[in-house]
Amino acid sequence: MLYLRLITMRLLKAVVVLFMIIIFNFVLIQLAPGDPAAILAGEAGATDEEFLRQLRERFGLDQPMYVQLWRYVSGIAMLDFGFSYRQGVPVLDLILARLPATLLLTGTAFVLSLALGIVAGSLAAARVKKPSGSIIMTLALLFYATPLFWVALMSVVLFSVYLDLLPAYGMYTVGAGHTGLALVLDVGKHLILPATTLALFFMAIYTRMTRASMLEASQQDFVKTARAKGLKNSVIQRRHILRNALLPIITLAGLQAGQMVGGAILTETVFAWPGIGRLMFEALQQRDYNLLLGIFFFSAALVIVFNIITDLVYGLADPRIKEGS
Amino acid sequence: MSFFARFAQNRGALFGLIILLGIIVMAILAPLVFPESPWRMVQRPFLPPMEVDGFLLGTDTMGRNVAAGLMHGAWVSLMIGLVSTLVALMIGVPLGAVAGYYGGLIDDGLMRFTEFFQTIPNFALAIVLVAIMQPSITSIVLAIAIVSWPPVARLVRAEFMSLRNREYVEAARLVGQSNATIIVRQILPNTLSPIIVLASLMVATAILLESALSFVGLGDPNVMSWGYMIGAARTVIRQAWWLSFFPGVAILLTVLALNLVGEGLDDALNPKLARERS
Amino acid sequence: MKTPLALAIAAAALTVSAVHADEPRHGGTINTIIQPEPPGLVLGMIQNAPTRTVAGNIYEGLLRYTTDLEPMPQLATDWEVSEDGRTWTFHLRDDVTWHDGEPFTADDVVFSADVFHRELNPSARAVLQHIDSIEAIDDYTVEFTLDEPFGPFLISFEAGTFTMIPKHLYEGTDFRDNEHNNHPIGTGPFKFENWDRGTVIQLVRNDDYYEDDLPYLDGINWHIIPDGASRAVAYENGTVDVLPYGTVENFDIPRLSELDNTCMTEAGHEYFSPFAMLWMNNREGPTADKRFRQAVMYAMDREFARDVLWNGLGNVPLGAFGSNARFQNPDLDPYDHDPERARELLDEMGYDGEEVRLLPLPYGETWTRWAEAVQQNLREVGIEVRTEATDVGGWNQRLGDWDYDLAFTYLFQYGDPALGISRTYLSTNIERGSPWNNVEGYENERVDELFNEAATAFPDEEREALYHEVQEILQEDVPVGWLLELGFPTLYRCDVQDLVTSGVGVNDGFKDTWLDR
Amino acid sequence: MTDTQTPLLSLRHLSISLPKGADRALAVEDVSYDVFRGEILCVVGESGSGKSMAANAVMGLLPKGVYASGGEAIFDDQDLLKLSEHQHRTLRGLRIGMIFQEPMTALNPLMRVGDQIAEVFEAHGQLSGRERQQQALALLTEVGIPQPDKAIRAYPFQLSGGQRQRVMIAMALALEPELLIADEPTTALDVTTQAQILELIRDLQRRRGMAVMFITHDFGVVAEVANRVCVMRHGKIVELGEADEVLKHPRHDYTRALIEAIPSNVIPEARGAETDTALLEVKGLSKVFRSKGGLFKSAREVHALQDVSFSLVKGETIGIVGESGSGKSTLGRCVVRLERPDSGTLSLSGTDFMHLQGESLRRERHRVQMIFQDPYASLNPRHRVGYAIAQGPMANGMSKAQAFAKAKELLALVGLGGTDDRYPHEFSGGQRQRIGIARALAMEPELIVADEAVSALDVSIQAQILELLEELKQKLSLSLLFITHDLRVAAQICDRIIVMQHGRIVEQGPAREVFLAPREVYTRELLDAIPGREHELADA
Repeated sequence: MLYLRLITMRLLKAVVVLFMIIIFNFVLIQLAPGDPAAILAGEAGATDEEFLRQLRERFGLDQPMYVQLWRYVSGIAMLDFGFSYRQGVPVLDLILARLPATLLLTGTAFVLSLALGIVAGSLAAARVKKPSGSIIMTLALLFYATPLFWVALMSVVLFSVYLDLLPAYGMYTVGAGHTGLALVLDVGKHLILPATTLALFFMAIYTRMTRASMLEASQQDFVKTARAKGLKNSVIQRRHILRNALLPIITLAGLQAGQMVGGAILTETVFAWPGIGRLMFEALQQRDYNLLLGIFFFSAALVIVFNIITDLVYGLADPRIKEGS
Repeated sequence: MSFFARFAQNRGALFGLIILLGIIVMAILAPLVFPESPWRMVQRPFLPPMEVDGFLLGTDTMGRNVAAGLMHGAWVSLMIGLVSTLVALMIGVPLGAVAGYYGGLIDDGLMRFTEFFQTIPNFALAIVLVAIMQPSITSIVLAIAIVSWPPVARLVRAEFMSLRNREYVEAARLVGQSNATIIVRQILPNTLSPIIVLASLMVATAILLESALSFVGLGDPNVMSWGYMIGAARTVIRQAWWLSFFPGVAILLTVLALNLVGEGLDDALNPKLARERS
Repeated sequence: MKTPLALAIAAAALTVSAVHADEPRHGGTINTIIQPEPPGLVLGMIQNAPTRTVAGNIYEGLLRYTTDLEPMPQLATDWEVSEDGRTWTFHLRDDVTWHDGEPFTADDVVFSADVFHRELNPSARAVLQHIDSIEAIDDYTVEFTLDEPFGPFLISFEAGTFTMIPKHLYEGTDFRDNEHNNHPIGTGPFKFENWDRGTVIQLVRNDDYYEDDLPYLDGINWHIIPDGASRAVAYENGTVDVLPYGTVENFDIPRLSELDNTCMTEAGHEYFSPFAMLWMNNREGPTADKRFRQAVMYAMDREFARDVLWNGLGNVPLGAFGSNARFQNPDLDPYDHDPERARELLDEMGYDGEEVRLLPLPYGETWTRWAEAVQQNLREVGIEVRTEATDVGGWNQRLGDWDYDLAFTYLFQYGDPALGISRTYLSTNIERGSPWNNVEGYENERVDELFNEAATAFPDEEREALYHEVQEILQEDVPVGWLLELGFPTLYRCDVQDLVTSGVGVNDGFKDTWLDR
Repeated sequence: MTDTQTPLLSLRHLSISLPKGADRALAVEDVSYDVFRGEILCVVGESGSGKSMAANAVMGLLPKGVYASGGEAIFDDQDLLKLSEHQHRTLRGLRIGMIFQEPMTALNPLMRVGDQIAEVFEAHGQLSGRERQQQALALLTEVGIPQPDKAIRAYPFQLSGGQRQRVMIAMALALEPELLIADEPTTALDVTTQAQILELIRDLQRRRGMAVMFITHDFGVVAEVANRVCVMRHGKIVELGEADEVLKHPRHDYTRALIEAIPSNVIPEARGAETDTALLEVKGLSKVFRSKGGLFKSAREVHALQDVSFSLVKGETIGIVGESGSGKSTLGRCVVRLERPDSGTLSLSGTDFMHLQGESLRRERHRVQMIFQDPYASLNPRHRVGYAIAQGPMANGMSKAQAFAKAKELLALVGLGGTDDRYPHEFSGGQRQRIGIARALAMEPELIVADEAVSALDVSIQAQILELLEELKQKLSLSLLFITHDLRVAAQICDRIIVMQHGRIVEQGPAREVFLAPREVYTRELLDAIPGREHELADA
C-alpha cells in the first residue's frame, strides 16, 4: 500500500519533471545555430532551394515554433517521439535499438563500481593508518583524478593492441554469427574494457565515500555499545558500521547512476559501443533535433527511474522509513 | 594550532599544495620562459622528448613545442577551473542560501529547479550547451558552471538549514537584524569552510570536464589547454605517446593536487573531523 | 596483323599475368569500414559520401568510369551521339534483373531520370536542366535530347549521380516514405542484407548478377566505428581488410601503411577529385580586398600542410583548376609561400589589423590541425585571426548565411569544370542557404560568360580556350584560396585483389574484387 | 560492604593520557578506588573531571589517542590494562556490562531490538538462535518494557527514550555480568523517567547482587542510589567515602561547594509584584505543528500549545516548568515571536504582539529578548563578543561607537569587563552564558525569556548564573519568563510557577505554593521524581 502510494507520487513528480525537460530542451535546441535541413543538404554535397524546401516541409520545420513544440509534446504523450531527420527512422526505434547496449554497459559498470567501491572502501576504513589502507586510497584518488577518456585510450593501446587480449571496440564480433552462450561470452568479452573504464572513476568515488561514511559511522555511539557487548571487530564492521554507512552511499549511488549515462558518451565513443550516449553525440553534431530530444528525454527518464529505485532501496534498507509513519 | 599547522599535519595535503604551487608557478612563468606563441611551429613534427636541445618534451604533430604548450596550458586550465567554479558558486550559493534560509515554498521551488538540472546527465548537458553557444572560453566556462552549481546549492542549502535555527541566528533575528544581514553576516561566514572545500574539488572537476569537452572536439580553438592537447594527440597516441602522456599527467597531477589540498583544507577547517578521520 | 581488339586482349592478359599469380577466385567476405554511418542507403535520395560508398555496390548507373574518367559500359552496353551533340542514344543490356527478380528496362531509366531524380536529386538536376526529353525507344533503348550540347553530359552517369531506381517499386509512392527505403533494391553485384544500426551494414553476393562469374566475394561487411583510433585498431588487429579513404586519420596512415601485408593506393578518387579550398568572404571586411586575398595565398605554407598533415599525399594546386581537372591552364603564375610578399600586399592595402574569423572544417583532426597551421601562418604575416570552432550544423549554417571571413571546405570536381568548378565562381550561383555554391560572393560578368559558354561549347578545343581565359582572371582575383588537391588513399591488405577498378574507387569497385587467400 | 571483602575491581594509581594538543596531559591522574560486589559506587564530578575515563579504560573502550599510561586495573586477579584486545573482548558483555548516556544513539537504528540483545549471546557463543530470542524476551520483560513481545520486533526509533534505556540495560545484563558500568545513564532523560530508571537499576542490582559503577554529575542521583561515592575533579579524586557520610559531612571544600550548589528546597519569599499592570498578557494561545507528509510518512500534527493563558506583571519572574514535549519552549518561542501562534492573543503592554509581521515585527523585536540554552550555539563563532552584543543596538539605529561602548559596559556588568575583542571560543560555557545575558540586556527589553538558560551548565556554574540573574533582576527590575525542566531551579528564582504538560497548563501559582503544596497530581509526580529530594527533605 505504502509502496503503491510512493510509486504513484514519484511517477507524478517524474511526469512534471519530464515535461519541464521537454520544454527546456526544445527551447535550448531551437536556440542552436544550424537547421537540420541545411545539414542534410550539406551532407548531400549539393543543394538547391527546392531540396531545402522539401526537407523543411517534410520535417514540419516550416511551421511556427509553438506548432512544432505542440506537435512534439502531444506526440510524446502517445509515445511518438517523431522521426529522425537524418536517419529517416522513428526516433523511438533508434533509441530502443541502442538503449539495451547502454543499459548493459552502464548497468555492468554501475554494479562493478559499486561492489568494488564498497569492498575497497570498507577495507580502507578498517585499515586506517595502515599501509594497505593508504594504498587503496591512493589508487582511488588516482582513478578519480585521471581523465576517463585517457584511461580508455590507454587501455585500448595496452589490452587490445600490445597484449591483444580483448577486443578494442564494438559490442560483438561482426560476422562471427555467435548465438546462445557463445554470443553471451562474446558480448562479455567486448564489455570488459568499456565497462571497466567507465567503472574506474565511479569506483573511486564509491571507495572514498564508503570509507568516509564508514569512519563517520564508526564514531556513532552504537558502535561503542556493540564493542561493549564483546562483539568481534569484523562483526561490528560488517553488521553495525557498514550497514549504517551504506545509507548515504545508496543516495549517492542513485545520483551517480544518472551521471554514468553522461560518462557513457565518452566511453561509447572511444569503444564504438552502440549505445545512446554515442547516438546522442552524433545526433547533436548532425542537429537531429527529434533524435536529440528523444535521447535527452530517455536519459532523464533513466535518471528518474534510478532515483525511484534508490528511494525504494533506501526504504528497504532503513526501517525508520519502511516502518515509520 | 594555527591553520597552516593543522593543514600541514596532513602530509598528502602538503604534497598536493607543493604540486599545485609548482603548477601555478609554471602558469605564471610561461610567458617568460616561452615568450613565443605555443602555436608556433618551431621544429620538425613528432620530435620525441629530449632528442633535441630546447625541446625537453618533444614536438607535436605540427612541430609545436610540447613544453611551451604545457606551460601555457597550465594557465588556461587553471583559469577555466577557477573561473567556472567561481561562476558556479555565484549561482549555487545565493540559490542554496535563499532556499535553505527561507524554507517552505521557496525552498520547494528552488529545489525542484535544482533537481531538474540534476536530472540531465552533466556531461551531456555540458556538451549541448557548448555546442549551442559554440566553443569558446566563455561558453566552456559557462557550461561547466551551469552543470556544476547544483551540488553547491544543495550543500549551501543544507548548511543554511542546519544553521538557520542556531541560537545565534535566532538571537540576531530577535535583535531585529534583517534577513539579508542575517544571511550574509551571520550564516554565510559559517558555511564558508565546507564551501571552500567543495570549491577546491570543483576546480579539479572543472579541469577534468574541460579536458573531456576538448577531447570530443569542443574546446576553444584559440587557446592552448591541456584538454586540447590530449584531444589533438588522441589520434596519434600510437606513434607519439608523449603528446597525450604529458598533458594527461599534468591534468592528473593538478586534479590530484587539488583533491589533496581539498582534503587538507577540510582537515584544517574542521579539526574535529580530521582527528576522527586519521 | 593485329587488330586493336587483339591488342587489348593481349594487354589485358599481360596485366593479369604480371599482377596476379592466380586467376580470380570466388569466396570470402570482405570487412571494411564506413565512416560516418550513412543516414540511409537509397542513392539519389541521399547523396552523401558514405551512402555513395555503400550503396554504389547495390545500385548501378548506366556507365562506369575508368581512373582516367573514360566511360565504361555498365547497364548500357554502348551509346552514340548525334552530329549536333544534342541527341544521345543508350543501348541497354537485356539480361539485367532487379534484386527482387523483376527485369530492368528502359522504362526504369526514364522513371529514374525524369521522375525520381528530377524530384529528389539536386546534383542530378544540375544536368537535367540541360535535358529536353528522355524517351524509351524500346525496352532496351533510351534517347536523351538536350537543349544544346552540354560538355559534361557523358560523365554524369555514375551510379551515385544517375542511380537506376526500380520504377515498379517507387512509381506513384511517396518516395521518402517508401517501405523499400529500408531494404534497398538495385541491380548491383551485391544485395542488401542487414543493417544493425551503430554496428554494421551487411551486403551479400547477388547470385543472379548479369555479368558472368561476378562478383567474386560472398559479401561485404561495412563496420561502423565512430572513433578514429578504434578504426585504426580494427585494421591492425585484422578485423577489417580495407580502409577506404577518410576512415582513418591522416597521422595514422604512414604507420598503418608500413604494416605487413598492407598496400595503399591513391587511385579511385579521380571522379570526385576532392579539392580543398579556403572560402574568403568577398563581400565585406578585409577579405573583400583582392590584395588581402592574395596576401593570404602568399602567407600560407601549403607544402607544409601537404607534407605534415597529409603525409605528402595530394598536390598543391596552381589555381582554380586541379591537375586532374580537364582543361587546366599550366601557364599561370603560382602563389608560392612568400610571407614577405604577403606583408607587402597588406601594407599596400593598408590593413589595419582588423580581426578576421576563421572557420575550420569540422571533419576531423587533420582539418582542425590545418586550421591551426593556417591561423599561425596568417598571424606571422600580421593578420589577426580568431578561430571559431563549429560543429557540422553550425558550419553549414554559418556558410549558408555567409557569416564568416575565412572558412575551410573541400569540393568534388566531378570530372568536368562545368559540373565541379564553375559552380564556385558563377554569380548566378550566389544564393543563401547552401554551403556548396558561390559562397564567397564573387561576381565577375566576364567569368560568368566564359564559364557558361564553355559548358555548352562543342567540341573540346573550343572549351579549352574559354577555360584557359577564365583561369587567368581567377588567378588574379583569388575569389577563394586554393589549398590542396587532396590525395585520399585507400589502405588494404595486399591479398585483396582488384579493389580499385574505377574512378570512384571502392564506391563501385567491390564487384571485381577477390581474395587471394 | 566490608573492607575485608576483596574488591571485584580495583583501580590502583591509574593514570590516563590525553593526546597531544588537549587542554591537559592526563585525563585521569593517579586514581585509586575499589568496587565491591553488591555495592553501587557513584563516581561523581563535573564535566571534564575525567570521571568516565577510568570506566572506559576498564572496558577497553578508550577513544583513539587516549591510553592508560600508568597504574593498573585489577579485575578478578587480572590487570585489565594488560589484556589483549581479544582477551578484553571475552570479558566485555560477559563479565562486565555497560550502559551509556544517550539512549537515542546508543542503539543501532537499523537492527531490531531483539536482535541487538541476542547479539550479546552470539558474541560469547551462547545459546541457539531460538533460545537467544526467548532470552531477549525474558530480559525485556524483566526490565519492564510494556508489551515485550512487540518490543522485541521493534526498531529503536519506535521506542521512547526511557524504553531504549531499558533495552540498553537488558543488553548489559543479558549475561549476568558481575560488574555493571553505568555512564550517566539518566542524564538525557526526563525527571520522571529518570526516577524509574534509577529505581530499575537499584532493583536489579539488589536482586542480582552485582557491583555497579555509576557515573554521574548529579548529587541528587548520588543521594538516590549510591552506597559509596568517589568525587572527582580535574582528573583527581577529591573525596572518597560512604555516601551518607560524604553527603552529610563533606570534608573537602569542593564537595561542599557542589552539594551547596544544588538548589535547595528552601524557597525564598516571593517579592510580590511592583505594579499590577500586566506587561505580558497571553490568552487562549494555541500552536499546532504540522509535519509535511514525506514519501513514506503521512502528515502529522502535534498540538504544542493548547489554550494557554497567563499574564506577567512588570518586574515579575514567572517560571514555566515541564518535561520534554510539554510545550514550554514553544510557549517561550511564541512569546518572543520566533514562532507565530495559531490562535489566541499575545499582547505586550497592551499592544498586540501576535499579528506583527515583517518590517513592523522587526522594529518591535527589541522589546522582548531571549537567553538561550546552549552557550556554545548561542554565539556566532566568527564574531567578537563585543560585536555580538553591539550588533543588536546597531540594527536598531544606534551608532557604532555608542553600541560598542554599551557592549563594554554590559560585559563589565556581567563580570567580563575588558573582553569585548575576544572570540567566543576563548570563553567557558558559563562565561558565554553571561555574554548571552549581556546581549539580551543590550536591547533594554521589557521582557526577557530565558529558555533553559542554565540547564547545560555544571551545577557550580549554574548556581553562579542564577545568582547573576537574581542580582540583575534586582538592579534593573527585569521581567523574566524563566523556562526550565527543573522545578527546584524555578522555585529558587521565580515569583510564580506555571507547570505544563502536553501543551496545556496544569497548574499555576506562587512558587512556594506550587513547590511545597502542589495541588495537581502531575506536579506532585514531578516533585517526587527529583532525585535525592526525600533524602534532603529528611535532612532539612
